[in-house]
Amino acid sequence: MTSDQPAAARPEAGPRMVPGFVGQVLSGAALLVLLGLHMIAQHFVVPSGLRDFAAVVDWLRNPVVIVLEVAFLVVVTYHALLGVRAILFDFGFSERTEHRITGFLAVVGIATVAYGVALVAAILDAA
Amino acid sequence: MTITRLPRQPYHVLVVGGGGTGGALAHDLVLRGFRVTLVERGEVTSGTTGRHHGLLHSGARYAVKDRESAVECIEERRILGRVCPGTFEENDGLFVAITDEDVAYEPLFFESCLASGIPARRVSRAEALRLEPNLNPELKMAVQVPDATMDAMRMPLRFFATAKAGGAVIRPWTAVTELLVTDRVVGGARVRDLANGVEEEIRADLVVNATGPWAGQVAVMAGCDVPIRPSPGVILAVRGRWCNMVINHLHASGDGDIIVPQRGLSVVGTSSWVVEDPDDLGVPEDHVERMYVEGAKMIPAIRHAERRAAWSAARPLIGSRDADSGRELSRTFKCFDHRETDGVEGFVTISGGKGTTLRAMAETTADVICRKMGVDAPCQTREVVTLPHTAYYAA
Amino acid sequence: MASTTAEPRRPAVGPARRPGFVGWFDPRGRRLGGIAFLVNRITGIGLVVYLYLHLVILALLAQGPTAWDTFIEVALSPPFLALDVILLAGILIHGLNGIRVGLVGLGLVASRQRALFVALMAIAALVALAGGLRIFTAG
Amino acid sequence: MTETAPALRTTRFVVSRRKEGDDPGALRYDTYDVAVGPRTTILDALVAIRRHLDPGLTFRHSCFHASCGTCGMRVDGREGLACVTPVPSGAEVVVEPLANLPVVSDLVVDMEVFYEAFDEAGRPLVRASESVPGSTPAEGIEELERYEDCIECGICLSACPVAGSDPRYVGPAALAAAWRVVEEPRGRDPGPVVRLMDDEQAAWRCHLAWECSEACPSGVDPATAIMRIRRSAASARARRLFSFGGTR
Repeated sequence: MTSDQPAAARPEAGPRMVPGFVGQVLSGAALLVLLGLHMIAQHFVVPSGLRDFAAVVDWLRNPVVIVLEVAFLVVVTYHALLGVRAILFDFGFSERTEHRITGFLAVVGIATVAYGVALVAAILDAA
Repeated sequence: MTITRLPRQPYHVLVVGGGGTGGALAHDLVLRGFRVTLVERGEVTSGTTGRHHGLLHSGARYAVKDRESAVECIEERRILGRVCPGTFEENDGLFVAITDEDVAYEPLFFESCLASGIPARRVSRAEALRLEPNLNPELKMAVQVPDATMDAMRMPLRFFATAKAGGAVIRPWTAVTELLVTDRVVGGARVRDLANGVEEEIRADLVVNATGPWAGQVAVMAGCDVPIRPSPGVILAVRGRWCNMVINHLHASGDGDIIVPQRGLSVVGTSSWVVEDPDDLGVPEDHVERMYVEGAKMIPAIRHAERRAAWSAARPLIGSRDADSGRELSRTFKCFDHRETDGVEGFVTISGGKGTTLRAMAETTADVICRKMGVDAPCQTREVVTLPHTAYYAA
Repeated sequence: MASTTAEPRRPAVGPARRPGFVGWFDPRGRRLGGIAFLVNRITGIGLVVYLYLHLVILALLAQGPTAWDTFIEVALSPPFLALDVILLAGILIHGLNGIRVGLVGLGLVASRQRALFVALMAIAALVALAGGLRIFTAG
Repeated sequence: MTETAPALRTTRFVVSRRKEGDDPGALRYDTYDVAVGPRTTILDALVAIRRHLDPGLTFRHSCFHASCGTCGMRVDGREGLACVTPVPSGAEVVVEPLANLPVVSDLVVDMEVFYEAFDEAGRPLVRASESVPGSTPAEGIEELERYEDCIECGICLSACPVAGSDPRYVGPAALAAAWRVVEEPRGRDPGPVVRLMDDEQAAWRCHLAWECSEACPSGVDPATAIMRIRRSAASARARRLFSFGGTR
């Protein structure tokens, strides 16, 4: 969005970005489901909540669980970093700095997901 | 409408007082080519102008006793409607006759309206109640006139905005500490910028005293005398819009005989007394109570409506110092050239009048100024459409 | 009437809020919705920090059974469980308030935000209490 | 004429005296002891201070009845119109200028930013009157009246935590005015106004703190208006999304 220009000079609506807020609400809604599944799957199925190594690895061999966990990681990272972005943007940085922040957070997000996927592989490998 | 570009005048006029009159005068003088500076000790319209009850007069209120004011009002009401589009609620006014005495007064009132050029229409009791269901059901009859509701601050702000855009320097928070008088000639003023405490002299070819009820105090600074009687009135605002038209009590004028709807409020006014000092008016509670009682005669629900605010405003009435209530004084205005009244050159006072006649007051004053300066520039404020009030602050 | 000019000092409420972080973090003069906004941000920041802590700790899994099972023992100690309760409360507050923000913020429920907030926070409190009890008793 | 109220008490006013160009965090307060009665408002007290104690104290005021919106300020940290805010019962009261607008002097703020946003939204409308023959009042005038009630005081902007963080946000009053244009366009096409407000720095910047609606002294509800702009904008987006190749 080119908000540096006076409003009247802003271009008429072409294809517009989805506002961060909508992304936040949609990912938040998805999280309500995914976090629920994650909590149930990882912590509530056994009485103690947390599980020993063997149980975790056993659980992770189920491909459905892997898909769910990776999906959860993607959405939670997106939601978290979008939130961080919203907070940072409230500092009123310049447009240019804001673009940089967005770029930086995108890199962080991709790295986070990559780390998660690598971790799953490493865990299965270690077992 | 085309604005005629008048030649720039070499004269600088200092207007003291940022009320409606000062704003309209700055606007008028700028259009006539003068260089204008206006100083006001507070925010613009913070004196009498802003405390106005918000009625754009049709003039009907003055038709019987003060024909001059009535004619001024109806003419100005039409002009302001043109030059301040979108500023007024075109809601009309209703004069309601409640007692037999009021009914007996009605023919004189109605004929006087017509004679003053105010289009009045007789309205039956049934129709009045249909137009305004909250009216006192005891009412006998009513007369509809072209009153309107205005915003006591935003209407004058349009004149300030337009003057500013035309190059006038508007300086709020600037108090005049003394007038610069040499050999009975006023050549400017010494002012203090209240925001930073800096004092300076503003030189001018002419100083206009447009300070409303304070005009007497300012005139004294130049050794002049202005017969001003500050006459305060109490006004009450209650929550709720109890009428859509301006409701007036059809009788010879008295306390609490008008209800002006303003957005979500109903404004009941006013009382009248006279004071020496227009600061420190106070709000006598018995006057507030009278507004409730008198207002309820027209709209009974007013009696128990929630009080939002009550305040006092000082009218600048011109007249003898013997006046004791202010009601007997005319609502018309007067421009004093102090060369004629006090033998002081370079100093003019405009006072009296009312919100509705601010433009006319400015025109008269600017005419006097042009005559004094030997400038031949016609008034254009009857036609030039003013900028929206937002332009004053939006720069 | 008398006047005194006092030493400059900080009154109860202080100067206008500063821009940026300090500004919105300042709870003075805030009403219910403003508190909701503040709480949502604080829990949000907390959850981001937790997310990355969680991911780092999970790396222990890649080091094999010993490292992980040692950690699990620590994690089941009462102080650690107390942190879990705080985490649960944070998730509930942020998640349930998020429902309010989503519904109201898209204009689906335009004006019932106050009632929604109170109701959802009541639910959050109840669930956090029940969850807290379960965390401690199930261990 | 004097106050008729007999029971006067003394309240200490702690008044912000920051000037243009001072550090926004600067703590500069003067104190004044004022005799107040049960009906005394903050504005009455400030007028008395200026009259009797300190002619140099600057503040904005005009109408004295919550109609002009000039005397918005913060009293003990909460925004309000000085003219209808009674002096609190405590021994001391702190009076400060509105937040999120540049201070000119003492309690005076510069309203330029506020009015510029307002102009963007489309000018506020004056109420149409229904009782005059020939006028055409809008459907549901009671609902619409809320937005006409805006007195442009800037209190919503001062109360808004987002405006506090980022001056680029157009702010609650302008958004409410924009929605007002949509609700009663009076022959204008409201589309451009919605598109203008469907922006990261406009309707979507709001974080739902609802402080604007809570603080409004005139019963306008900007927050709900903002949510209605969002709904309108979101459904327009959704329609575009689900009508591939259709005309926009």
